[in-house]
Amino acid sequence: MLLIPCPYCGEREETEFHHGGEAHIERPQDPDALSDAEWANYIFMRTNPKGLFHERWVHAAGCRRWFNMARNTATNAIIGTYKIGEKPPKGAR
Amino acid sequence: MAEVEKPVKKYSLFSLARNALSFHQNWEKAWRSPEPKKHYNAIIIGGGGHGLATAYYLAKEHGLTNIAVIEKGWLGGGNTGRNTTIIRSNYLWDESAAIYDKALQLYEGLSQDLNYNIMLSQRGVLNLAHNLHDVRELKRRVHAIRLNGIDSEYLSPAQIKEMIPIIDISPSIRYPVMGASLQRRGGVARHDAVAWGFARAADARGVDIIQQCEVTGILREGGRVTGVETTRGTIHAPKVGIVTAGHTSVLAAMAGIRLPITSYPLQAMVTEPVKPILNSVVMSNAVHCYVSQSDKGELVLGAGIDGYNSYTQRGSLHIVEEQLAAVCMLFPIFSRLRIMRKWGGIVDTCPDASPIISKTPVEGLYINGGWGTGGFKATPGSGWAFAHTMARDEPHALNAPYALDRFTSGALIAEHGAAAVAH
Amino acid sequence: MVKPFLRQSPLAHLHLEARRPLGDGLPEAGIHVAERPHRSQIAVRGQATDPAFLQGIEKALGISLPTEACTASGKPGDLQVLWMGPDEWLVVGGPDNAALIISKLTTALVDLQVALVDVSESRTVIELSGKQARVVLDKGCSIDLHPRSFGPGQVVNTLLGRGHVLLHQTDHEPASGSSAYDIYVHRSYAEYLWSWIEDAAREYGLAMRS
Amino acid sequence: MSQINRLAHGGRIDRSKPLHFTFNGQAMRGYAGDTLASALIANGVRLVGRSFKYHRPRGIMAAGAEEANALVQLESGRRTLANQQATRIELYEGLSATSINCWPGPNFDLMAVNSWFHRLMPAGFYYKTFMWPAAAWKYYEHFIRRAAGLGVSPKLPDPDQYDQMNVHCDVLVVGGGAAGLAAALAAGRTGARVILADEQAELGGQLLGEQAEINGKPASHWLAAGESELAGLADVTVLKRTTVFGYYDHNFAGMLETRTAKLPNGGATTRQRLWHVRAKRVVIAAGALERPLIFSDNDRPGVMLAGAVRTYLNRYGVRAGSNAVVFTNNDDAYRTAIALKDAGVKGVCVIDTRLAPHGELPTQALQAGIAVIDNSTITGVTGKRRVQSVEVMTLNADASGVIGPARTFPCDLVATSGGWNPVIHLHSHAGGKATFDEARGLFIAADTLQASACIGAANGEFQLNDCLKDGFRAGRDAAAKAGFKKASRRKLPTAAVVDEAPARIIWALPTTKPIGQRGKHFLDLQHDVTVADVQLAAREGYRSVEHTKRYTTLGMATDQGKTGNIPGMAVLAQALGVANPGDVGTTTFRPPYTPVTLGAFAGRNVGPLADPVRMTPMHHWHELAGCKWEDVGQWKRPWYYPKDGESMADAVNRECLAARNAVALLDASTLGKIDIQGPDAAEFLNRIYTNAWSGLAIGRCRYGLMLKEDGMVFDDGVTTRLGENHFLMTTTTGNAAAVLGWLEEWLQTEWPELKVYCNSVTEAWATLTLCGPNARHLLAEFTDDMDLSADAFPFMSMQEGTVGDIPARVFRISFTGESSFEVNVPASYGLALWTQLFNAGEKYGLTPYGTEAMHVLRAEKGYIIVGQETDGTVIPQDLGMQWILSKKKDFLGRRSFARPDSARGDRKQLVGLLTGDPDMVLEEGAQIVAENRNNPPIPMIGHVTSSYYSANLGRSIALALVSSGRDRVGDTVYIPMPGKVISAEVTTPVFIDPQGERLHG
Repeated sequence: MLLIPCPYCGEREETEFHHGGEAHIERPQDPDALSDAEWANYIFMRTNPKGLFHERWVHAAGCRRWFNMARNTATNAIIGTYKIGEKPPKGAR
Repeated sequence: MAEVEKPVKKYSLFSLARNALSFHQNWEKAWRSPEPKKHYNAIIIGGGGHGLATAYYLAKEHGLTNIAVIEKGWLGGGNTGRNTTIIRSNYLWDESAAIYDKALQLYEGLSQDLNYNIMLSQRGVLNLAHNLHDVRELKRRVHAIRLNGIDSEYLSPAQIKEMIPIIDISPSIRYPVMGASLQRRGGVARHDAVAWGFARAADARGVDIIQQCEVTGILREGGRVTGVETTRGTIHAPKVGIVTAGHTSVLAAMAGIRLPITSYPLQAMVTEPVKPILNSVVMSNAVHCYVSQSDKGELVLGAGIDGYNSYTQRGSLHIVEEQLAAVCMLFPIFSRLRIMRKWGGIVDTCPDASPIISKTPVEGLYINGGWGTGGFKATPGSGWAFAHTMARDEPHALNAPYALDRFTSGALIAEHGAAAVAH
Repeated sequence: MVKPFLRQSPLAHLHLEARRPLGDGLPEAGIHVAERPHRSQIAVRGQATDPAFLQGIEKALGISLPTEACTASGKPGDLQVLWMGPDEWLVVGGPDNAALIISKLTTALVDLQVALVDVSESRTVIELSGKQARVVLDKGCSIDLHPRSFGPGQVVNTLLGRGHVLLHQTDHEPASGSSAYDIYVHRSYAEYLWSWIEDAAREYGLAMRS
Repeated sequence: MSQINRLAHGGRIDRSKPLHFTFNGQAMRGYAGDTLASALIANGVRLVGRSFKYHRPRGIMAAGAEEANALVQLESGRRTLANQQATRIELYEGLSATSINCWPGPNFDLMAVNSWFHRLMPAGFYYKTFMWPAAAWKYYEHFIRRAAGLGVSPKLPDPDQYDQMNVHCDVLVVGGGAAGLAAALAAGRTGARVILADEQAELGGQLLGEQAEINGKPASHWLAAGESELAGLADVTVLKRTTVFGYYDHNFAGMLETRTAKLPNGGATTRQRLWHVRAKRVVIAAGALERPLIFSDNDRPGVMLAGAVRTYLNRYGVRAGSNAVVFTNNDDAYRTAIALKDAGVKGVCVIDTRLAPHGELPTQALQAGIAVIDNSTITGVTGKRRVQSVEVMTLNADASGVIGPARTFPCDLVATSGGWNPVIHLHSHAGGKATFDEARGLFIAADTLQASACIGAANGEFQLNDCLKDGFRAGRDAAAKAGFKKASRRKLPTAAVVDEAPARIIWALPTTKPIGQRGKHFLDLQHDVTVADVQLAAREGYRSVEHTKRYTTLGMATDQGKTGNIPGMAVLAQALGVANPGDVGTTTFRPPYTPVTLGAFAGRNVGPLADPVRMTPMHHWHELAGCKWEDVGQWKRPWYYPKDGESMADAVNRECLAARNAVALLDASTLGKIDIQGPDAAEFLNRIYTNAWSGLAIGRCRYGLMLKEDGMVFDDGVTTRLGENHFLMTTTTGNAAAVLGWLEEWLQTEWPELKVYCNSVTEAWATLTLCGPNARHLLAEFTDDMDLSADAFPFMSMQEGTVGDIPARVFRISFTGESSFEVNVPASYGLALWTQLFNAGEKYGLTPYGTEAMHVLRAEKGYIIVGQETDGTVIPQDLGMQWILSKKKDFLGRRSFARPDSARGDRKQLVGLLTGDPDMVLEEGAQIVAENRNNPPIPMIGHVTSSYYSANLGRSIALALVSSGRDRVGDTVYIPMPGKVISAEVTTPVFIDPQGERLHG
């Protein structure tokens, strides 16, 4: 049962959030310029590390904001959360 | 091909009786604990059911016996030993039906093949429908499965009640039971026995099963694999198969390969044992409830996956609570039974909820993973097809559709394809 | 003009005000409950970092915009602004005021990039109060509602039971331990929430308040 | 039966409150404060049940949660409970319990024949047999299954309710023994919010069973004072009968509180309450569990844990035997010997595995006249249904065997102690590690991932004085870390320190023959797992603890191996020649610590509250009209409205005919509605939808299709431009939340530069869809400020005005292909308008219609339903919807069309199907083949997505996805069903009004 620090609302129970997968995946500016493999890389391929992971969450039952979180997937320890567009906190890069 | 046949101490009623006389002092080891050699013809990373089955069929079907299974913990200690032991082949798409039914057919003769009783119990698997959308999708599956030559029936609520008198089919419950598919050949098997049986039979054919040995690197030279680095030294081999459910991405990353796989916690649990009360496997995707009763009398229950990547083998309590509320809805009398133990596994899931059984861009490196919640039931079929792929360096027709490049071409095998209900 | 008698709140058919208290044998009800329907509610979206936006709101409503997360400004029973998110607020007023509030806001926020949406009809309000009000909420809400962490003027979007609510604490009497909350619930979930409260509150005694 | 073993005085029971109960039908008496176990012992009951595998006679061996043997079926009928530990059942008036897993009874059990064949049934024997012939397995299995289980599941519905509670605290203290109570006091005094949870009915833990003193007075004084102080602290909550059963990530704990322990008939309260606790710090003071010594035939009724024997004497005033032998490897059990002697038990002597024990307690025992037989072990136990005597021999030099002569001690009680194991289960649940302390033979909590600490006996501190010190320190420390640093000047309590000599750890005690060849050394008493079984597993190569546990089933019974696991692990290590048992694999304890009912996990999410029922403003009208409901997500939607005597087909046909020939009304309030505002709103829609939006005129509506990035159809709906920068989007009912989430995700994470705000207004509006040729006439009666003529109010446009004096937005959009007005009014007026329409509508033939008729009507027009014609594998081209794909702009999912699979020629395409027999309605989901045969396997070319009887057409129609379907129009395809094959012609998917004349009319 994660206790997630929403950057807007503070610590809330996991049940208020939805996970949005790996963070920092940008939509290609010009999809037509991509090969099929590069497009597949964008839509399907994900880093799935055991350890430090940057992921997106949305505070679905709270403020409805998306944000990023750095978490250790081997322990579930949360290193920190940060707003969309911000850089990961120190110790989570 | 010359098979290296080691003498096997066969299990039999006679051997049991004879050993009883000597107070069971003279049983042979089920498998050896060899030191790793410097070189093998093939290495399987991962000593779970799929890895051991791969090794067994490599030896049995392809005569490849100078091979090693490398396991970082204890054989069968991963998802093989953590699942709800359900076996079925009632899948929608032709590609899925083919490989899962291959697995079921192998299961049906596995105890004799391995000389190890895996306690296959073909007591029937029911998948419940709770709304009109479910009914439509379930019938679609029932028909597709039947036309693929696999046993499959549709049951009305009254027929369900006849099979399972303790289920509540009243229309007034929150999500009433509106129908079910039934695969009579489906059922459960003793999960540990599957791993142990394959291990013992593979060992008997000369396979080295090396436990407590963690792979730390995958060696490559000029685009092809040459072996692995392990906590017990470097081991060379021209062929390496990654069969590490839960950790497929971690191992693939060692070879520079990125996969469409995400690892999630999946929880399961058992209750205290009670006298027989449920004689079929009941599954409901709509309300996330999987339940059967084991030969010891425990109810074995499975939950849905947790919603975030994790390798902790611990899920969250609310997932279990939701699932047990669903169980109490369908089986109100179970509210007073008690959960005795619950645990978590790590499941690798692909976007189309189908596995990857494939060659990779690295020559000689093969991947078998991404089984999601469906791995146990596929174990022998998966190992059989993967052995073929590793031995011949080309997929069998059974696993050709499960190639990694399907994510580039778009030819997914969308087992969870059904979209949300919408009107 | 609209005939007000045509108007039906989501819980009107239950006639809560006419119900007998629950909890036989308890000396007093630990919980009092009532539906407060038809409050004017306007979703306001805008940039809290824009001084013109803040000033415009204050000018239009006479109360400031709460920029601190999970807080409310204004006075319960009067005009209030509830924080919903970093760029989202809910302006709450008495019944049938929405058009007036929107027109004031529109005038004050002209030329700003904002969105005003009348959502008065989306939610009804269940008012929950009494010595055991907090405990009943604890049965289905994971927010720490202890007076040290939560108090009058605080407001959260969260889950209660299996439904989503906007929970606004309006009062707390330290001496008696009694608290009061406005629970904003989407109208389609209102009957579920009522049944949930009725079930959870039974052991403490539940009385209806008119 | 009289209470022959009840002492004349002493104990914490209330002798003024006698209670009556029955065990296996026999009437007995006990006192308030008894457990069923203490009352049974008081009444002289020894034999309580039978073991799982061999059906050996078993008695009570412990006094708490570690009890493995004494399981009973409690009560019968509606409130029966299986497998209840007699040691944890608080006695109440009228209690009725019976033995389990034995027939006809525990004294004579037919299944005890199993024990005759025990040599054929070593660990894992079933893996080695029952395989021949293959076909016979299912008969063997039938027999095996019949032997399954212990108690009996309830068969009647549960009359009780279960409850849940969420709480937050600064410090959660697990366990109310000396250390836990001290920690709670220390933390509570700082002003921190503290929860103290203890599984028993009284605080005190092990102290309740001891004669210990604190500050020179009986410990009960300190307990009472501490409890009363805690009660006076406003922010301290003490929960008794509450087990912290699981410890999860980020300091979340699950606790189970039993609320009706003494109320067999429930009462007004809930039976159990499951607590969710989020704590800043967790102090684990869960105590320690005594482990038995493992000797030959150590399972006989009358062989008990020494600490339990003491607890029965001190706490319950019962003696567990009249002639006792204490068998130990440590000093602690001497307390039991002394207590037994004090209680007048005869012949008390101590068998000690150590040479010349010399600590304070052995010295006291000797002074009390208790014989001590040192350097010895019990080599055998006589008496099947109760202990009659033990055989004792001297250990050889390395304790691997015994040397004669054997001495026999008659006795009816053997109190054994192999030392105590810290309860580190919770620490382990949350990912904490453990290290093995070889000298003491126990696991100690090591690294934790959580903000927690194990203290007191749970941390291997067995001296009361140390537990008190540790408790106060840990409580203060935890509070300080949670931000509460207030110092307390109170003097800390102390207890006398008793010097205890080290134990002598011998895991499996030898007998005169090799282990396994004389009697049985039981490790797991419930599952009948012996030392020989573990040794066999090791011999066969099952080398890890996990393998051994699974192969032998050690520790997998309802007691979860509380007494047997550690000795079992040590025996395995010895068998493998591993010096440190910690090296054969760490033990991972898993929740729950003690079993938890399914009902408690479910809480109040059962029955009508299992999941919210979402209701539209007109819900109760539909209900009164007798509609049948369809569940769509959490919504209830009217499915159809049968009149008296009508079948579903009758009703649906009538509704469909009304919609095309008169006027019909649908409650469409469940459709998702999203208000989209901002200068970039049109650009945003351009990216989200496949078609272009910039040019849409104000007041006009457009149909849109939304894809995921893989090109698959995700949702559809009509969006209306309300103003230059203002749109109203509608979504499917089931996807309303998902679509809003999708919009926000793209806006917030990928396109934050777009100035757009999205707000859900689904619940703000009631949507009443009038459909049919009379719709305009009916609506005209209700509005005087809107021109409803086709010219002034064309298809795909919107007007604002009043309907029935209610402000309304009216959309001329249609999902039926019929002239249609979608009237949106503020939700709280929905019922009024709906009712008024029916008051006025009879003359026009107004008929309510439900989702089924809606589906038929739209299928007649070939309109898709997302989730029915699509399944996550369908691209717009498959649906024949190329026309909606803009070529001038990018949109989500577009790039995926260029992938080889999307460009494949044989993709499944949407077509119509007309069966040869017009009355034959195909089954939705039926599979389609090209050949007229029915002998699987047959290659499938598609499936039926929608299928209905169309009353308007007087025949059946169907929609299907068929491989290269558009090329097959005119062809015959086949639908094989069990027992028959149905033929059908492939057609275009539009069956009515292909030109759309009705729509625009």
